[in-house]
Amino acid sequence: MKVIKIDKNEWASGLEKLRSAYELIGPVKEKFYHAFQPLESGQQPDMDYINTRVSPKYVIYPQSELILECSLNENDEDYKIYKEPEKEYTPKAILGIRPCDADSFSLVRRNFDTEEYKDPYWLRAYEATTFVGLACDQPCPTCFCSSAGSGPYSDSNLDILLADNGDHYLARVLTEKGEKLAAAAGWSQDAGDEADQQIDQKKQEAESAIQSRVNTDKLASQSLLDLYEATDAIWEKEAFSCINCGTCTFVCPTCWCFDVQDEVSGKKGYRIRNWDSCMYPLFTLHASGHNPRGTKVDRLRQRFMHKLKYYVDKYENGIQCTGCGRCVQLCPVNIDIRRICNMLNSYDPESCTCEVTAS
Amino acid sequence: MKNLLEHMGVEPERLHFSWISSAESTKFVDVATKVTESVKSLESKEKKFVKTKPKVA
Amino acid sequence: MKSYTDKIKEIAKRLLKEDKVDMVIGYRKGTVPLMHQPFFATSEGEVDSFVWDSNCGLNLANYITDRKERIGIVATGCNSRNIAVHVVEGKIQRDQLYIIGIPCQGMVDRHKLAAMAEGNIASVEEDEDKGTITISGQGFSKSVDKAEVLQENCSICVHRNPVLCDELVADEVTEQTREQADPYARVREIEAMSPDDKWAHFDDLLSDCIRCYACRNACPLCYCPQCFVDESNPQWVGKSVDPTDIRTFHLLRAYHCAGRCTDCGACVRSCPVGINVRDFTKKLEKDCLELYGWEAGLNTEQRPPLDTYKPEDPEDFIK
Amino acid sequence: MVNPYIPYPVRIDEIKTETEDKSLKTFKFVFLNPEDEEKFAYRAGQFAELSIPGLGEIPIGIASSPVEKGFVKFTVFKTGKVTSYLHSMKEGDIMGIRGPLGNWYPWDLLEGKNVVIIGGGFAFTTLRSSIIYMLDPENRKKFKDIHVIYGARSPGMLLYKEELEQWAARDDLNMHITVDGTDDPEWKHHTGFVPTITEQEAPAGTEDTYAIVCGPPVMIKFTQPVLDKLGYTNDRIIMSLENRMKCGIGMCGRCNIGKEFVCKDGPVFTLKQLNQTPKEY
Repeated sequence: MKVIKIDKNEWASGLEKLRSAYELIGPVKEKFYHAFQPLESGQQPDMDYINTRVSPKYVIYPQSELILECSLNENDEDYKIYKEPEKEYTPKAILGIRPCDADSFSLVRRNFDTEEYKDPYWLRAYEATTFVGLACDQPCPTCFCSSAGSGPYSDSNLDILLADNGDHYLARVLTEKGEKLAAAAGWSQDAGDEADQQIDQKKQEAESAIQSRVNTDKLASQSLLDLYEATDAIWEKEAFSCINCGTCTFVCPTCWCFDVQDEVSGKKGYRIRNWDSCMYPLFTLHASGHNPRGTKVDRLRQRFMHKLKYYVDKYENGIQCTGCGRCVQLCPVNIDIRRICNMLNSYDPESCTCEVTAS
Repeated sequence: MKNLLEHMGVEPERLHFSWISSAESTKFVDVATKVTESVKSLESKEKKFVKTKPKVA
Repeated sequence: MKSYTDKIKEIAKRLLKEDKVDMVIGYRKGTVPLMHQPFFATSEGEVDSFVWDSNCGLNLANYITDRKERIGIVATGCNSRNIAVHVVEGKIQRDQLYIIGIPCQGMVDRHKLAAMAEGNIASVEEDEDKGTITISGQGFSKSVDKAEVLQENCSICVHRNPVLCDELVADEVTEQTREQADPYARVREIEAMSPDDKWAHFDDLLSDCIRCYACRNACPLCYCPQCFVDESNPQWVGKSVDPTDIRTFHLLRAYHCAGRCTDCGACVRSCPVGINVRDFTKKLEKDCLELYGWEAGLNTEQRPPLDTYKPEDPEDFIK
Repeated sequence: MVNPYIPYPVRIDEIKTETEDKSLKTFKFVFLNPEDEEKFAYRAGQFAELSIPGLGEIPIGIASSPVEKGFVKFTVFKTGKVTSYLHSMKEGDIMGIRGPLGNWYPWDLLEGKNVVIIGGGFAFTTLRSSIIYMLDPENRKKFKDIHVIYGARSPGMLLYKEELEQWAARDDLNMHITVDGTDDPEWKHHTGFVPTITEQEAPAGTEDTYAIVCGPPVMIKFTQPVLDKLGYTNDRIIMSLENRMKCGIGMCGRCNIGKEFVCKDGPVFTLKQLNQTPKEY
């Protein structure tokens, strides 16, 4: 791994060089907020952005994605035989992605890349993408990445980590993919011996700026059923304000649940997968009318138990959350995962009580 | 009904209401012809509320 | 708004103590700025969490649908109108409710303030005497007149005082007249556009929609056990983010709220991407006023115009 | 990379209406590409997604048995959008099946044991698959006593009636057929609910005896105390669950009970396992 120095004017010109080989995606300001968007020719990513509302997970995992198509024309030889649509997975680069958002892909990968089954759409898109991350020096008041297994300088799922250093970036080139992109952009200036230390120094400063945290140390040792059954102590009261919209799940970088829907247009059949949300009653409704998670208490419990307990037990690799804070900021009724995480972590089944933090 | 559709850019010519009995075949033809003509005569050629292949990734 | 908060607590404690209600629904302080949380208290101790200020924008009528308990509920003008709509539509009985009326001074717009901030908002202070809101965060602090950052529906509101209540927490506030407020200025702006410009306006409006249904679920009118977008047999609308399907959802949802919407603004407030959903509903509200002289939720007796038929209906095709 | 979402194309070879109310039909499918049949190697207890292009998919237990070659069979109850459409389809129509999915009854564990199969209503499909599998001449010797208790509302609602009679006539299988009630004077089997018949007919729950229970929730609810009384421990009661599913491969996230996915970690669980998960089914 090496550290290079990228002057900011060199950054801009380098991006133009990349365009022939990569589709560039970066943060741009929209009406009110920033969003990750494909960058038009000449358009620069706005690297001073406040974190985006919707996470960049859509780049790998679009909200609606065609997965199969078939002919519905009786005269065709392959009438009614579903096939994979032709898609090109041309190289993409996500520029300026936050380390927390990048880390989310490693968490989600555990779902889509298993021993038995591999999701080809997710994996191909993921493999075609180079992640150029921007270390986060100004955390939001709702950021709790450093206690959620990620961090403002976390580079575990990045190809390049950029640290803003005034008129230039210090860039850690972490993988082969990263080297390839840096070479294509013409970024090769050696950053000097001090650079690594400089980045570590900035990292420490950034970590100490994070005010908000969650306690997760006892989650793994808690009994799954005890937490599930803590209806009076936790779930009933916390679920009261929930309106069962899908905001938390749709803005979340680590929520991966989907629905599969068929549509017909003319003489073609399409099978499409759409993001779905465990907050919706329809998510689990049986055709018989029976619903195993029929109340909003059930559904809210599912979301938080999944992130903070089922995932923890299933993969033994921490919580299914990177601490980006989007759900905390955007929940229209202020349901706060930090508060619930701390409640679960501190739950005492003997007394049926838990510590309530104002976060 | 027409008002909000018109408000979001669907011309009133694109929406017709008629009472037609199942016995009134000529009236049905007349109305259908009238509707088609009134839509064709519109200045705007944009298709509105016409979904073809779903726009998905 | 300390006086309001104190009075709410006082009333709530009294109601619970005297066993007049089983629960009181209000707001507790949120864990993030600009966002208080709907909350219910069943004991006097819990009542101390209640708070009132300009960040209580979600409509509490949402939380009483089909409930069986005796409920004390905090209600502004629009919230009280939605409670009235609930009573008319049989979703709650009037005598189950003890309405704690709030003469409302408007809620601040979280999307506007976020756009004004030069960074993340860490805290929000309200100065009642000066009528200002101060937002601050790392490296910035900014004060603005509250009037400038009110939610649009609040700034044009002509029913700030509860239309239905058992007790007020303060003297009524002065209502604006419709002439002063000019509530339909934005509707007229759109009405003046050409059909294709209108079409483009709504295309643009909905371009960020992620179909999370926060607008629908935050709306006290959207209590159907199964929404038309969730039905599969027949399936009325596709479920992807296809623009036609998204527009169909918003259009039909607006129709379902016609003559029932009180312009409480919960849909806009809850939208995570800042879509002004009211561009749909406000037009229907205007039409109901102009065609039928109707405003929703002003009493608990009359049914809304679109679920009744009168021979003098102004639409000629149904005659 | 194998794409787990692509169904194998199949042709409907035969449709048989099973019950008097016509709500259940058995579909026999033949693979369009013979090599797909080999790829679709399954075990009794697994399920598959039946895929109707342009309409959707439904997860259905496989009713045919691995020892039956050349076709696969599914018995489908008409209830939702896809199953209703499927019921209107004809022999010769083309559709897809995707699978096999999920786990199966623990055949290795059951070798050398007594097996009691308890089924009710239309949940009998994967039990049929299991019975055919166990009765196969190659396999029958692997198991000790086999009991089957199967109930339906009325004689006309029993699935696989011809096979039931054949099984009842065999001496290497204890067949106990029951109906909730009937006015048929010719009815020669039991009358009564499945839990009652279980109490009367099922063998005692020894270390060597396993029960496979599959049926509507109310049957399971009342059968379980009977099995407890007969001495079946929770790890010897085997059940098959169903939940709403989409992907069938543990990715779409909806069918979980706690950290287990019914589609991938199930649908077969022991009661002992289920006691350690939330009851979200």
